[in-house]
Amino acid sequence: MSIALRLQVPERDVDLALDVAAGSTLGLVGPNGAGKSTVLAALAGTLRPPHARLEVDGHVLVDTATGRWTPPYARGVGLLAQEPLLFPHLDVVANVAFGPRSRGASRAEAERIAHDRLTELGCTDLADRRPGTLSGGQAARVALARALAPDPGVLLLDEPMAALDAAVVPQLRTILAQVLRRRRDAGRTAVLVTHDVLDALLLTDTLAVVEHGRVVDVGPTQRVLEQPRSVFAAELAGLNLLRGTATSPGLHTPEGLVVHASGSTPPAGAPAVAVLDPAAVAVHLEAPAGSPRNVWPATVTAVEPRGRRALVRTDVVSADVTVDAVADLLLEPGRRVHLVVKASEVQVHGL
Amino acid sequence: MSIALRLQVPERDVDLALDVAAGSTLGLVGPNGAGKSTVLAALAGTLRPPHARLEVDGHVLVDTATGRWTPPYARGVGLLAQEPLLFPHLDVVANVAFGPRSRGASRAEAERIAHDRLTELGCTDLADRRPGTLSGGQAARVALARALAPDPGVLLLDEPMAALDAAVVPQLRTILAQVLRRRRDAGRTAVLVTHDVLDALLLTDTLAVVEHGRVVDVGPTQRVLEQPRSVFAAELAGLNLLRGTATSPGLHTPEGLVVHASGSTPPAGAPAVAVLDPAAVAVHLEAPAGSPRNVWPATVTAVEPRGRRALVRTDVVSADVTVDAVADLLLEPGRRVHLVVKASEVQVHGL
Amino acid sequence: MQRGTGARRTQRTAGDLPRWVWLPAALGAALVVVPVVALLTRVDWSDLPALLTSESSRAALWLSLRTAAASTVLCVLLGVPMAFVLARTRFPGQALLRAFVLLPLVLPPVVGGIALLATFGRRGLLGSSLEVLGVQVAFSTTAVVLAQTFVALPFLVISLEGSLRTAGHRYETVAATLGARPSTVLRRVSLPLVLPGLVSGAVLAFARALGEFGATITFAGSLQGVTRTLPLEIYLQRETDPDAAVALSLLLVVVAVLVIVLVRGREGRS
Amino acid sequence: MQRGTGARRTQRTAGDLPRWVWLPAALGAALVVVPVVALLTRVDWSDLPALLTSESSRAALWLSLRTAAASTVLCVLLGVPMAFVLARTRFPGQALLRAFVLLPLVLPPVVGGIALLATFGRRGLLGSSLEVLGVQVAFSTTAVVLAQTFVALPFLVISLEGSLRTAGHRYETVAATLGARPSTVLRRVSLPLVLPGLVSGAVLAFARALGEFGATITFAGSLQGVTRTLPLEIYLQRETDPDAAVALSLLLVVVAVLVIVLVRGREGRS
Amino acid sequence: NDDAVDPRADVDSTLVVYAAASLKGTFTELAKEFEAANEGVTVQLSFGGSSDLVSQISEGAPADVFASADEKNMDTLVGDDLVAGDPQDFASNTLVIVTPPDNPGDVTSLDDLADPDLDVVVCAPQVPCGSAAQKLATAAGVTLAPDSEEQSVTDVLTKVTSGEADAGLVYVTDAKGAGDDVRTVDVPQASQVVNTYPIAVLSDAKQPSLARDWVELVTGSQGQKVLRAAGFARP
Ligand SMILES: Nc1ncnc2c1ncn2[C@@H]1O[C@H](COP(=O)(O)OP(=O)(O)OP(=O)(O)O)[C@@H](O)[C@H]1O
Ligand SMILES: Nc1ncnc2c1ncn2[C@@H]1O[C@H](COP(=O)(O)OP(=O)(O)OP(=O)(O)O)[C@@H](O)[C@H]1O
Ligand code: MOO
Ligand SMILES: [Mg+2]
Ligand SMILES: [Mg+2]
Repeated sequence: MSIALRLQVPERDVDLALDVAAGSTLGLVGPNGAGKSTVLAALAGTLRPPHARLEVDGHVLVDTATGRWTPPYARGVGLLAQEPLLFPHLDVVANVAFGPRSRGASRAEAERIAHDRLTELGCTDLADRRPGTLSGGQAARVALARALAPDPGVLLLDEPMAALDAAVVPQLRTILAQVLRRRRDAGRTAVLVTHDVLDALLLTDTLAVVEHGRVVDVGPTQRVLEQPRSVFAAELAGLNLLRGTATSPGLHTPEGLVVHASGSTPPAGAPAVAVLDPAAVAVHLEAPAGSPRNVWPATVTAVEPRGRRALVRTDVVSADVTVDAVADLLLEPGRRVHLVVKASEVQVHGL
Repeated sequence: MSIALRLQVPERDVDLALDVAAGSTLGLVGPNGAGKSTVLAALAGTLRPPHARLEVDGHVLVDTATGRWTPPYARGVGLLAQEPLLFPHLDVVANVAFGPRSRGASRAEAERIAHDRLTELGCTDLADRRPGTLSGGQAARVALARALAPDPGVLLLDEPMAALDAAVVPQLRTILAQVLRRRRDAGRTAVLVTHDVLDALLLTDTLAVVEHGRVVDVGPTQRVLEQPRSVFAAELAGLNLLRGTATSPGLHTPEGLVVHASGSTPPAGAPAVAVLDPAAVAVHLEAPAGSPRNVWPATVTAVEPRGRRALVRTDVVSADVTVDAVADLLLEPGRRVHLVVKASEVQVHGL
Repeated sequence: MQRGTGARRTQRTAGDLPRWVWLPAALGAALVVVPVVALLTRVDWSDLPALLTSESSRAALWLSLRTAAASTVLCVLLGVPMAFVLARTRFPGQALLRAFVLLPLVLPPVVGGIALLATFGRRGLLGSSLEVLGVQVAFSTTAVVLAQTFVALPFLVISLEGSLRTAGHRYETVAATLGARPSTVLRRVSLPLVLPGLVSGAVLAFARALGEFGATITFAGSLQGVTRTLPLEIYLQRETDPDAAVALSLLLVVVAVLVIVLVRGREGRS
Repeated sequence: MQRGTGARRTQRTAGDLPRWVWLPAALGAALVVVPVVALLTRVDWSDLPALLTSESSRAALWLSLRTAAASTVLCVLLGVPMAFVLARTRFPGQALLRAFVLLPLVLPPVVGGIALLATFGRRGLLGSSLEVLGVQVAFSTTAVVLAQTFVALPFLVISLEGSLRTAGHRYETVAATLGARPSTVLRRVSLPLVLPGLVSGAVLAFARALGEFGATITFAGSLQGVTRTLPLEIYLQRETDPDAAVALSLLLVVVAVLVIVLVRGREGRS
Repeated sequence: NDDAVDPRADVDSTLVVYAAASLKGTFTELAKEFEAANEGVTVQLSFGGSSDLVSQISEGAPADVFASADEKNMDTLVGDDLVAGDPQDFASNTLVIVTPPDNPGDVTSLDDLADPDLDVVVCAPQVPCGSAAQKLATAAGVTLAPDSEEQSVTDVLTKVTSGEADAGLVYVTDAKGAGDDVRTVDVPQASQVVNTYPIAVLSDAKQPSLARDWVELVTGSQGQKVLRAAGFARP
């Protein structure tokens, strides 16, 4: 099912358009409060926006200009909201069976589907429990099972794995990937809100970056993450991004930083971004004399261990260094350093 | 404030003891439903367990044997629960000021503290909003600010950053580290439940791994993560762990896998675990003829890109390989491979 | 999973109540309980058995139970939809409608009876049409049920509307996104969720119907076995033997307490 | 932030109501509204002004408003703690206490009046001690307030207890973990959260107090300006001039509707 | 609170009269005359069902005078020693048949009230007007077939004026009070069944002399004139 959405919610400062091709999965990423959940609510019909037009599979479901409005239950759109909201008066199986039942399945059929979903998500032992007695992560898993059970034409998932423990996330991600693949083959569509780059990479075809209620970048997931145009997407992909104005050798930031780059650059004066991998950033205590063109003084803000390496965050860009280097250079928040990057490691592209 | 807790909740299959030294931060990690939130609830007094004894700073707050019970508000223990539960009838500032007000601060003083906390967590612009109008992540941040505001002697945080977007997490983690350091200097104690290894590494001194309501490992965070004794801790640390019985060269798993290791090993026949870094695991399509002692046939279950490298999960252990290798070997779920590990890269220790 | 070893159960602790709350609560309870106890001291216990087993008492009790049950059912059938409409929709004049629904509460019951006469009576607004159809409401048990429903309906509506508002409609929204049609949502989500409120409302309505006097005597009259319910019987007894009336009231009290304890007890356990 | 451009507001959509719900809801509304309209057709409008401005009517209205307001305040002061105790604590015999609290609902009001006399009357349980102290409660305005409080208290308690149960105590628990003492939790969390339920309960109690007749006439008597409230005045008028009684009832209805619309209107807006 | 009239505010000049509800019109009128005749005196009237008033007086209601609608209730007070001196009968009442103005049941005599096809309402035998109705029926040799046995005369009257009932038995005074809303059919045997109204000063009266004055007014010519105008007969 293809989706075409045009949405304006002035009170939430949301104003955007989104298109999803039939049989694909769109990822939505963006900072807290950007408007991701608002988009899902508008698609599901749990929010009635002042200005909107929604087409699913060519059928106009919502058009505020003509007053057309399709209520949620008639849309064939399923939503897993950010809060689990399991029906407190029903046990876990009945919660999961609720969707299939509502869409006309027999009781036995619905319970069979429910048990299948619960088994898939590793919750079989919770089947007879009441939601009030579940842990946070257990409730999140059951809510996911409930959202998957009716297998709607359009499936909306709002951070389905935020409450899950590290050990099950990879496994659930694999299962979700299978589910989405199965759905894709049937021409069904999904929209997934996530704060995790792996979810984006493994589960979505297209990725839209939402900031302040606007889509600031959208495209194939790989492209959006590898050539980020927003700080947010760069951070998500683990890349550094600097915004500024293109110059002949690279880019000028508003803070006065001069970034030297190689390769093609946009015309001078155009707004542009410079992208560089933290692994390409070296940390020195003194400014080195050698060839690298980019030497930026910086202050360490945080050091994050990553196995045998560590990510050193500074007020300019982050550097990926060995843990030995962290110890040798006594890197810790507040320490003044010089960041050194070869121009060949910096790519500048226009916006 | 030191904490000594002995807790039994048979209906939740929880039976454990925990000690936290004054001025330290204890991390609690473990699978969903392990009992982490239950421990926090027992500490905060929002749960009245059938069998428990709790001492804080040498004072017995709870002892079911003598019937002693201290109500939550008299404990000097603050809790950030898994759900934000902001008071819906108060605006954001009033929510955050609630704790200081309740502990006797003047209205002006409480509001000052509230504004400070909100500024720290980047929520100043939300000050006058009602909780009902916040996004999921905004609510989570405000709830964190509210939990920090009264600065209680013992602070309990249940997954404070699960709903936050990737871009703010590092920044908030830095702030939380500062807060915890400040508290540590004042002899105040904290317990933090998390599903994130970086939180554990950067915010906690001691780490306890909880599984099925039991503490399966506890010790200095670094030790627990680097020499994991549980699959969960290994997974969290990004390491592979195999359980089995010690043999003279290494370890036998119940599935019949023979693991060769170097260095000291526990006495043969003792239960033991083998730990190995995914980076030390090579992936081959054919069993190689060379020196490595460990060659295990395996099936790929998932491939997770990690920048320029990828984690290849299999039914045996995970391997960290380059993205080029993934492409060359056509690694994808279902593919049969051989995993090769040098004995010198495997450490075996007893349980 | 290991089961609890001792008798003690794990409890979630609520914010404890401040101690001083018990003082006004006890005063309030006393205000209600002491008069009932004082009433007990006035009962002539020796007459009681004869009085309670007299034919007129038994007829009145049986009629009261039947009519109060019937009007509770009517209240549920009409009141539940009303509460949903008031709590879940918005339309112009809704505030006025809500005020109107509360009117039977404030109208002296006798005036309520006059209003019912003006509606269903022979010369009433609808009564004349009903008479053409051969239906006569006045002086019939139907009239008793109508009178009781009229005075009891607001109790159910108000109490349920409050529950619906407090419960909010988040679960209803979730159900809709799972594809449930409005009727399904009502039956499988909304109603089960507000069941406690519905039960309270029904108990209130039943209690009010059981105690109804003024509207019944005005609209339905008072004929043994047909329209003379227990409260009417009590009033009549009072004219000749006030002590007997008090004793008879006790019967009403016992019936009410039984019904309430049974209903609430079952609810508490689930 | 950009403000809404059009008149349309963003709404969260509730699960829509099934259409058929409107039918029984309309029937229920009709059952309440039609009799009131029918009553209007019986009013002799020409007599109305004289009747409503007569000294006895004005005295009765003023007394009714004062006493109903006073007993609403009493109901809130006593009933709120009772609702909290019933909803938030457990103790043996609680179910029985709840049933007792409901009793005034089911007791015919006159019997309630007798019970109050048996308590506060000269020969009553407390009345004799009070008389020694020189306090005479019965047959005074205080008695009116007591009678109204007695019959209205259950409304507030039941309605608030329902709200408290539906609201749950999760926020109270949160407040306790933030260091709030029970009194603080009550004042700053529990009460504000159930305010809608409290307001409904108070409106119900006020309405019931305003319409109270049986217990008042029995316990307080019917003395103009002292104990003769509007329903008693209506009852008396009915003896001599039934049409005037109906007209006077309209006054009561108007007052009640005004109060309800004002209170509920303000609440709806917040 | 100050503008409310408190009966005890000026004890010297307030007379509290407890009277049966059916005396409301006449006693209100007499109270005005009494106040006019006695400078500075206020008459507080409390009306209710006679049995209600009796139980209130037993419980210490601050009444000076009690006027009952029947002898039975007055006897109760006398039995409880709450009456000073002897009660005096001051009025009586008899029954009449009332029908709606158009008399749809064509009721012309007490015999018609035995017709089961007519909707007939009377007072219940337990209340004074009911026992009177029963005596009347016996005296006339008629077996009544009522559709409802009402609690009070007012309830009977309401059923008739609203057209609900084809006929009812009420007191003459009530029929007179209802005016054009009812048509009256006299019953010849009515004079054999008379309901008597006694009045008495109470032993706890705070104003015994004013109370005696009131009794005098009611039993005197002025009072009798007013009562007669309302339809009451001599005792
Ligand atoms: N009910 C509401 N009324 C008014 N404003 C709202 C409401 N809900 C959300 N907002 C605001 O609208 C904006 C978008 O919110 P939304 O919930 O869509 O964010 P989000 O992208 O889902 O964030 P998160 O990652 O924190 O869940 C935020 O600024 C939020 O404060
Ligand atoms: N109210 C309850 N009644 C009965 N059992 C419960 C209740 N709450 C939780 N449990 C059970 O107790 C166990 C421990 O739950 P707890 O909430 O402590 O887990 P957790 O470690 O916090 O998990 P998560 O990471 O999912 O939040 C789980 O099996 C859960 O199902
Ligand atoms: O208030 Mo009533 O008229 O005694 O039921
Ligand atoms: Mg969101
Ligand atoms: Mg938890």
